[in-house]
Amino acid sequence: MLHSGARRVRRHGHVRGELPRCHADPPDRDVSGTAAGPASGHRSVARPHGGVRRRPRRAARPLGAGDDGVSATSGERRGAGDLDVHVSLRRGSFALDAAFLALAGRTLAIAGPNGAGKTTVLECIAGVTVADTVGVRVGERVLDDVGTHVPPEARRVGMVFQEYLLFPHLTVLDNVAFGPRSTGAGRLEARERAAEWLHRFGLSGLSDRRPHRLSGGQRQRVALARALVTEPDVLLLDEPLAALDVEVRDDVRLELADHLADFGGATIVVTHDAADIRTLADDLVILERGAVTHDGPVAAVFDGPTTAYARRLVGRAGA
Amino acid sequence: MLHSGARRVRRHGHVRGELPRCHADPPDRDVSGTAAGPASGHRSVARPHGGVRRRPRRAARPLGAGDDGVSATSGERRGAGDLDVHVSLRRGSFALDAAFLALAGRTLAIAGPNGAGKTTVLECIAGVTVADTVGVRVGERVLDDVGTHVPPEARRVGMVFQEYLLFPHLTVLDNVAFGPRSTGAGRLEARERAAEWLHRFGLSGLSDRRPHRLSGGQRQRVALARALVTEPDVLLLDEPLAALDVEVRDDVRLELADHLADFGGATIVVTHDAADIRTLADDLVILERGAVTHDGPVAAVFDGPTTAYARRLVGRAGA
Amino acid sequence: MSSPRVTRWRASPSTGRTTSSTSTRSRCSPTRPIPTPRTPSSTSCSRTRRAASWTGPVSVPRSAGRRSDRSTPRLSPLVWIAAGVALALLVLPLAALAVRAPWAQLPELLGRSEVVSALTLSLGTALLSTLIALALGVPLALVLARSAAWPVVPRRVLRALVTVPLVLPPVVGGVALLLLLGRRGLLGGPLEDAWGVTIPFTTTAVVIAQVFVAMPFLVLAVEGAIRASDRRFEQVAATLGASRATVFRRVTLPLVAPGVSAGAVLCFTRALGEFGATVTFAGSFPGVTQTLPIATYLELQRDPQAAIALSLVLMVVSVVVLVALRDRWVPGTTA
Amino acid sequence: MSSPRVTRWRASPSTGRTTSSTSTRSRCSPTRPIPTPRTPSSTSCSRTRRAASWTGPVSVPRSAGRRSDRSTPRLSPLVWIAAGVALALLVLPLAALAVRAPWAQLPELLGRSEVVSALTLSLGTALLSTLIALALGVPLALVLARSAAWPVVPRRVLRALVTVPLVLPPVVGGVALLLLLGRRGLLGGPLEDAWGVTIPFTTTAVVIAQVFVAMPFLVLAVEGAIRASDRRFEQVAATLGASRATVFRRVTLPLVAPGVSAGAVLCFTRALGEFGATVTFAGSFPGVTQTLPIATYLELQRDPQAAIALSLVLMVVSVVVLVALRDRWVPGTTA
Amino acid sequence: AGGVDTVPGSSSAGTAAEEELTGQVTVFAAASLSDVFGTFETRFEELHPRVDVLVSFAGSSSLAEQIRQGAPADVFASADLATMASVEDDGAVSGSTAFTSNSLELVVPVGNPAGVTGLADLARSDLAIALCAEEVPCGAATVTLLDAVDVEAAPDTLEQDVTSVLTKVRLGEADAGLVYRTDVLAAGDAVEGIAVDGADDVVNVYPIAVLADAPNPDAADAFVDFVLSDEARGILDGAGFGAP
Ligand SMILES: Nc1ncnc2c1ncn2[C@@H]1O[C@H](COP(=O)(O)OP(=O)(O)OP(=O)(O)O)[C@@H](O)[C@H]1O
Ligand SMILES: Nc1ncnc2c1ncn2[C@@H]1O[C@H](COP(=O)(O)OP(=O)(O)OP(=O)(O)O)[C@@H](O)[C@H]1O
Ligand code: MOO
Ligand SMILES: [Mg+2]
Ligand SMILES: [Mg+2]
Repeated sequence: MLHSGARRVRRHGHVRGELPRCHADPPDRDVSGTAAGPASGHRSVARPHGGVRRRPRRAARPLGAGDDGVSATSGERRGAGDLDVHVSLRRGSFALDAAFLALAGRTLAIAGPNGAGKTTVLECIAGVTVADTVGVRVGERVLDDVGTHVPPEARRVGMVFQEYLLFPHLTVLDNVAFGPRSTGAGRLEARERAAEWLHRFGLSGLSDRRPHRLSGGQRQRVALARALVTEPDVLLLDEPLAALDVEVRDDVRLELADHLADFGGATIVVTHDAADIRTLADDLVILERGAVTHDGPVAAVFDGPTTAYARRLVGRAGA
Repeated sequence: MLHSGARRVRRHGHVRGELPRCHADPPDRDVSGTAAGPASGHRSVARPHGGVRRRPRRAARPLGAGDDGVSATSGERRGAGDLDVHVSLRRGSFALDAAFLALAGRTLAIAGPNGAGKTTVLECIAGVTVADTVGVRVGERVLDDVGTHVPPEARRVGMVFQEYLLFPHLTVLDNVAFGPRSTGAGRLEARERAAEWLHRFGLSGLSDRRPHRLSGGQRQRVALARALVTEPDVLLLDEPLAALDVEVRDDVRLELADHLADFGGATIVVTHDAADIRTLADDLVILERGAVTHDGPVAAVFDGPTTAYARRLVGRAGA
Repeated sequence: MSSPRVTRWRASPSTGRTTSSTSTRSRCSPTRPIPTPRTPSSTSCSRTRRAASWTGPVSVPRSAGRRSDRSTPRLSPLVWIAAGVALALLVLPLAALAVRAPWAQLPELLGRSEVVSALTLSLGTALLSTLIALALGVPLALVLARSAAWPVVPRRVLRALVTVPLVLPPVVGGVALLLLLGRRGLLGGPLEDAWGVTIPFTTTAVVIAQVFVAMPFLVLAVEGAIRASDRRFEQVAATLGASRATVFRRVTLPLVAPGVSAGAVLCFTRALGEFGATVTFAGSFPGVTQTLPIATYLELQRDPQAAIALSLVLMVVSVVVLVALRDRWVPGTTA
Repeated sequence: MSSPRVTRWRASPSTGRTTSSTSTRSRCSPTRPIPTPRTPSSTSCSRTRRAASWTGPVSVPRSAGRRSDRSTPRLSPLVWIAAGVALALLVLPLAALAVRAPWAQLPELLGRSEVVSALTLSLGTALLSTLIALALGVPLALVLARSAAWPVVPRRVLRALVTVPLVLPPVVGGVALLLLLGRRGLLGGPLEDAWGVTIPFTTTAVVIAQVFVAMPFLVLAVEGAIRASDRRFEQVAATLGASRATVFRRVTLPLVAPGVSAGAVLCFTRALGEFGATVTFAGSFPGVTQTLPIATYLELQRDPQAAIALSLVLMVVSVVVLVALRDRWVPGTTA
Repeated sequence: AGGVDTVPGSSSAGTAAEEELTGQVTVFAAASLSDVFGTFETRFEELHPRVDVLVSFAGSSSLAEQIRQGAPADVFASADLATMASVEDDGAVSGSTAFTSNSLELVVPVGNPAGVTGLADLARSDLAIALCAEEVPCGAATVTLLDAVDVEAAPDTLEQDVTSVLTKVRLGEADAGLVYRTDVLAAGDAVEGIAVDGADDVVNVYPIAVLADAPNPDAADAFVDFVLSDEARGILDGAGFGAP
């Protein structure tokens, strides 16, 4: 990594870059709150990458209970897939109180010290941690509020867990096919889709293995594939690249960036790696001791980090 | 990481650096095979760091069955703690055949793509994976050979597992105190030593927690503390910093380097991070598809990487 | 040092109101214009504004901490229905028994010395049997669970053999014990000749019969738990220098504690209710070998009402013992 | 591209022989001088040299692959001794029974139509009971295992209640069932009045009695397994969109398969050996309710040798059934 | 206890009616009767081919409890009067008939290793003695007998039924026991019986009755008649049962 890492990102910068990405889709969102085009389709066309494996994602899955299908009046779709989060809970001495917005079609990175609450926030969004003081919305769809709790299986929120949590009793292929199978796909179709993702992550040869016979990095990639194949509305990735080797990491990161470019929903990536943030994310939230200390576009943080942690993250501690 | 990462290492370079480390302990080893002083004591004095927490490690623990105690004729101790490894086994379609030497008092990094066999090698050294075709020696002590298999508990080989594997039924303190307790320390002494290590890694406040109530990075630090507190003859660290945040990572890396400087035995660190390699390691083995493709001092690899992976690792892929 | 930044962002909605599509800053900022102020939509990036649109989660009540820690149980209605039927099947007959029981007779019954001695004997032998079964059965379960490396046939046969005492009608089990340990038994004969020891008709025989009948329950339950547990923790313990005994005591056992606890409960209750093998192998003499189930059975012939009352005593005692002991056996796993 | 580097290092021992302490390169290189060539010390960094000093691990034999996959069982001698004693206690009585059994009588016995019908009835009802117990008991186990959120008292009492049928002398259990489901029972009365259905003395009654007596074993074993299992896998499954039923079927159950298997074996064998409750609640009509244990009991009055032979039949049949079924139930966990 | 009609053949069953007997007769019989009632079943079905006899054997008290709980039985044959009386008290039976009796005999293992000669040996504390428990019919008879001959027995175990006592003696665990003569006969060569004085004065009477709610009263009456017939008497005699 290190100076080498810098090179790599610069290389990526040539290929897909951060700035072009931020500028790349001007027509929707910002014109006004009411005049955006069909959100994902429009945006993904505008993205520089992802041409090869692009799929008609949104057409296949209506967005929310309230507004299914792409309506003719495109103005209706404004903010439909945006993820609005307010988490505020206590775990023993640890208090978490964070609120932020993750825009549809964009990737939000969450960084922060160990134990800051990043995983907890994701688990609240995924619905596996429940508290009355959690509010989660995707567009108009309320997933969590006082008295409301949509169970995880009905959220269409995909998550890659920090410890992977691959099903130990299923093969790699069946692990990845689990999501499609659960959401109604036939066995054959599910396996096909799973095989495709395994192929993308260079895991084709391992389809028939049980997870305990995989290496750490292989496991992590399977976990990633398992979450991506379900094509959720919101994607939560908890340190999805931490165990990957330098080569694979670059490849998977590209593959992921490619996929996220196509992806119409909101994505949150928790990472400790500045390269990940630069390559994958549009926006960055820094969480420290349960509170948001920074929230804004990635470039802004890298331009002017304000907290000690942020300075450390962007590498200006010594400067 | 990235350009920032490079800065960080350079900063570390000021503090402890790679070159000074390599030059720092000239008197022993190299003079001749027969004229080294009492290995660890001599060397650790010569090291620039670790003065604060240094402990009379070797004096407390005789090295091996063959040569216990520090003999008056210091020449006897030559190579006593060196770890000599030859692993050669098959796991389905994966074939591993690697041999290398990790010198006592030095840190060897193992890097390589996912699934190259790094974890497998460490598990063979720790004795939790058994095969007739594995040979492991620490000095004169044969741990593994044809017909010989010293069980893990008698090896005095400490290991940090890639998945941490903290005991779920014990508190953080008891997890760390487990090793000392098992090797004969009283409950109080064991807890004291455990508390000391928890303190070093900034985990004092979490002593009474069970592991499932920790964040990922906290877990990893506990796993590290648990392995270090046992003061083994050989230390194996499987991606020990992967889950740590940027700040803690630097701190723990320093703490670890500090400890390793004191440590008289051989240390092996598996990592995908070039910063880890530069900060922690003296020597580097690159393992690819089960074979050693590179073995030499760290500086040599960074000066002239020969394989595609090595170039990727040191960041010259684009150059 | 972090608060200024937060404050800055809190104040940002106004800057976010720009409609210029060329402003990179607003493009990348998560703040966006608010079209209709009172619609509870998620278009506002302002924390305060958003907090207001959420009815609940604004402050952190102290009491919420404990509740937030656990996730929903989320069992499907079908599970609840099946569980309800199962519970009804197990509990309603007992309720019927309790309804028809001669509660008035209870004090008199409990005052009888034979009843008291039978109860004492039952509890004592059942506890002893459970301890012995734990000491012997847990190792056996461990061996069975770790027999994966053995050839298939002996492994399966061994496992099946352990379950055989479960299938035998208890009386036949008692006969089998007599054939082995009785005065003319395969082992009992030499035993008496050599040391003059006879086992039948003693309290020892009661315990042996109970262990024979009840231990398989413990073994199978513990074996299942061990096979389901993760062996890697034992490897970690070994790398930390723990001897085999230490690994077993401090890692293997605690990790399968729920299984061991379940097995011990099965074993204890089965021993407490044991009748056929005991009466056949040990006989039934008040104070020595006549346990409460035997006394109950005998009473059933004379005074069924009294027998029902005795069973209730057995039930209540076992419930009390289980409620009192269980959570102590397994400190960590039951909350 | 990697081989040159390796070759370079392979050739390095000669460069490593330098005694100069100022050479940084040799300092940092893992090669060091070799003082006495034939000493099998580890001072040589040459791979070839080292390989020669190791007697074995030079090439990778094809057969080593499978062996290398597993780690040593490593059970302490104490464990083996205890397991041996436990096994002796369980198996030797059976051996004694087998030694004394009238094997010559077996063919004649197995030819008798009552024996055949009793055996068929026993196997059929025990299997059916096990299936019912699985369908009802596993959900109950799930509810009990997930009751951590409940108040302490109801939770403990509920758990203890489930174990009560284990403690009841089976005959009393049969009486309890009669009191509930008999024609004059709490539920049986209304049932007969309304639909003309009577349960006692039918094969249905046999199954009910067996479920009542055997299901608690299954519930406790499965509950132990569920409590020991990791709930997070279920959360993952939910985030992947799996419904509660799917999570249960494809995640929860497979993960606790060893426990369920153990519980089912316990349940099946207990049902197969059930006698007291069945004879009381269902009677003993040949072909309808007279199971093999009841036939054995009756034979014990008439011809004890024949009874022992019958028990052996029961034993052998159950061993065969278990050996045949077990590994099929749990495809993944038993090798 | 209820009145016991000791006059055999008092039931009125015309030969014409017997021809028309059909259906199923459910008989609850004490376990100690399993041998003879098995034979009865076969014989009765030969006499009445359109009748199906179902016999359920269990301990008398277990059967009595089943009857009290409304078991759909036609005939109940108990091993003692007290059990029958408890059923009569409940109204399930109105009047029963004694059809046979049984008396006790000393039983010792083959070869009589302890040299037992009479009831007085039951007082020897160096012997292992197995007796029936007082609560069960054979135990009640035992107490009466020992009282009558004034022997203070020193039992090592008080068994729940005759079979258990017999099992212990047969296997040599007990040096002596008191069981029914019929059981000694049935055990054949496996044990040795020793007839004792005064045993014939302490008999255990077996009553039989048609249940008040009998689903098939006609056939039930016919079965009871058969049990009280001379043919049945012969079968009972052959098994060692005594006169009622
Ligand atoms: N069940 C629990 N009870 C009490 N405290 C908990 C519990 N689970 C987590 N915590 C604490 O909550 C805090 C937040 O944990 P979380 O896992 O969200 O951190 P994180 O930001 O993901 O850290 P990391 O980078 O190490 O993964 C930590 O300090 C942790 O110790
Ligand atoms: N039990 C097993 N059976 C068969 N193959 C296995 C088994 N365990 C591991 N493997 C394979 O062996 C190879 C080496 O695995 P290992 O865990 O040593 O890799 P690693 O170098 O540690 O990788 P990572 O960087 O991902 O942790 C991998 O390709 C893996 O799939
Ligand atoms: O009815 Mo019994 O079997 O003689 O007690
Ligand atoms: Mg985390
Ligand atoms: Mg690894």
